[in-house]
Amino acid sequence: MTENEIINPEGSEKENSYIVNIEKYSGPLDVLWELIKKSKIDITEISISQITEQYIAFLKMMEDMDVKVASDFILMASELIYYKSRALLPSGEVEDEYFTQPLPPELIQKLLEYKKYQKMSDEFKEMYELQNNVFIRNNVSEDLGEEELYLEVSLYELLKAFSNVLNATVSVDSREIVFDEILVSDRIEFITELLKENEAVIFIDIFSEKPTKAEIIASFLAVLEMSKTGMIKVQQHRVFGDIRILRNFSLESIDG
Amino acid sequence: MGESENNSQINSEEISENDVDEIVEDEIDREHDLKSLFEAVFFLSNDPVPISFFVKNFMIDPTQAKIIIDSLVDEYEERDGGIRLAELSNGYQFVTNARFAEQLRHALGLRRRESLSKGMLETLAIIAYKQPLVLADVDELRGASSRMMVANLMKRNLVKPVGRKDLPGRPLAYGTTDEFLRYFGLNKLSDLPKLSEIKEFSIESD
Amino acid sequence: MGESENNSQINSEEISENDVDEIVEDEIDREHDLKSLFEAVFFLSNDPVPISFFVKNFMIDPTQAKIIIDSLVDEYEERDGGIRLAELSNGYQFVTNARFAEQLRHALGLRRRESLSKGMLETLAIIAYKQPLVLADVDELRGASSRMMVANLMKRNLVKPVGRKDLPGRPLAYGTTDEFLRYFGLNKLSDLPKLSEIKEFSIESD
Repeated sequence: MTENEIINPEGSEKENSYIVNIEKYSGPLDVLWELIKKSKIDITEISISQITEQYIAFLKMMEDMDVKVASDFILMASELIYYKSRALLPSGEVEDEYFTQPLPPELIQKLLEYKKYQKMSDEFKEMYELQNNVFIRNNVSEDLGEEELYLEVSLYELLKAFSNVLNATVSVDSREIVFDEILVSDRIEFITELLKENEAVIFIDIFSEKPTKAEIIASFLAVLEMSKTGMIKVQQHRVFGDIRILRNFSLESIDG
Repeated sequence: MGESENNSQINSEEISENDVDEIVEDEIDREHDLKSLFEAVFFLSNDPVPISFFVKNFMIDPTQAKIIIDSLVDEYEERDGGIRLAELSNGYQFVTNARFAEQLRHALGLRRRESLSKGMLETLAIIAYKQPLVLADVDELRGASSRMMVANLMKRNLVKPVGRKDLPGRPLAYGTTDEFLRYFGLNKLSDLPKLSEIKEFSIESD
Repeated sequence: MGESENNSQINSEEISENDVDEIVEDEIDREHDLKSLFEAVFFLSNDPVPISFFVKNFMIDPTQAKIIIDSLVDEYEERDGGIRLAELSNGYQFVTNARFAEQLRHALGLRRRESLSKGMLETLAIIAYKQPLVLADVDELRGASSRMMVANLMKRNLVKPVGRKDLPGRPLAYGTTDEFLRYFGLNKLSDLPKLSEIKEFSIESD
């Protein structure tokens, strides 16, 4: 039944079930696997041409029915066409007219690997449903006579907590701080020295191997101070994300 | 003799001894099921559950409900374990055995201190990302007084004063400790997830 | 010399059978007490309690703690009542018997957890088995963008960032949460069902 729905676009009397169908699939690999299963042939025997045609027919059908298809599906279509065209290139060997090019090994590997997890997800579903039927006590805090409900904390939760309060952001001006001025000026001097030798330094390089807390904070403050006074420029790499400190003073003026 | 004759007459009227056994067994099963169901209800409830609750929800008459509850009370009483089903003014409720009060307070009190309250977590997050900052800044961001939170966090050695701000009264500024990094498995402060990374996922504060 | 020898003789004679009985009884009492105390702890805790909790708080060695917990588990299992002591998410926790799910849901107005979509389950399975891994790895395995899936799983507190990978851009790596273990009735990650290889050259018609 589902077989016809997918492979035979003309089976148009069941329009609603088509729409249900696309929702049923979690992605292009899922659809591919389903198509292969429908052909009832060994995965190594199905031809790339056949599967590509079926897949494109599937997309076409979705399009005809005004079903919005995610770009991943289109991407897979082009991947299949690529495999197909590669398979059709004359390889120099004697070609049998009736020989059908099998699926490329990399696609088979991908499908088998995917299937492994898909199978597991069925098992997960059962485990989840089973656990959905047991309930745990939810002690209210008064029972224990203490102030608040407590949470186990992960780093992620810490960040979440921060992003929650940040909605009402009032920026705190860190430059107001007068923290151990000697240390900060030390750090400024150190960074200046570094920048005399290099036009730019990576942010983490301004710390020693095992920086003390005081050093970390002082270094931060030094960088802030230096960028305020225009001695340096601070940049963040768009891709790699690391922060660079660029020299923004002329060497002569410092030396003189 | 007459009696046994009577019996056989009844038997012949289709109620076999086997049937009787089965009926009795069914009845016992049903009672066991109800008792278990009641137990689960008491377990999940944070308040005393009145008999009327069972009458209303499980189509049972009050006398029968009372019998079942009594048998549960007795069972836990005889076991003399960690929990008892206590009769309180407005119903029945599972409570812990009073003789463990001291040990429980001690043990669970310790356990709670191991993790952080929501308020402490918020405060800690603000300090971690905005450090160094003064108490007033934390208060402003949280919209609540944070003195106690900061004091607790200091007791836990997660934050500490790192200097003073050049503001009236030269208030202390706070930052995170090495212990903080350890607690969250960070090598350095810059390893903290960036806000932009989380924003990508548009986390709702639910 | 002679006197002290006498003394020791007298001493050994003085350990009567009664005394031995008493010592054994004391031991039994102590075990019963610990079992009861553990039970009370499980009852009061909202989360699975690990063995280490008992070791730390009640000065007991892990093996003994495990024996006591096992006997509690067995006792509730045999009773087959309304509650069971389940091995969950790195510890043990009282849960209600699954067979009363419908009745409890109805009577107490408990809501069913929203079910997970096919894509979410797939994504979760991949993360569970391959953690820690970055978003791109999930995409690769699924052959589809998984950003939304991961975002939804994070909202449900089933996965979370667990660190960064040493790759360009230091992308976040994801793993499963304790909540995941609990929602799937697992004690630890190694309890996950074994990832079975799909037979290379055939397709089961499932």
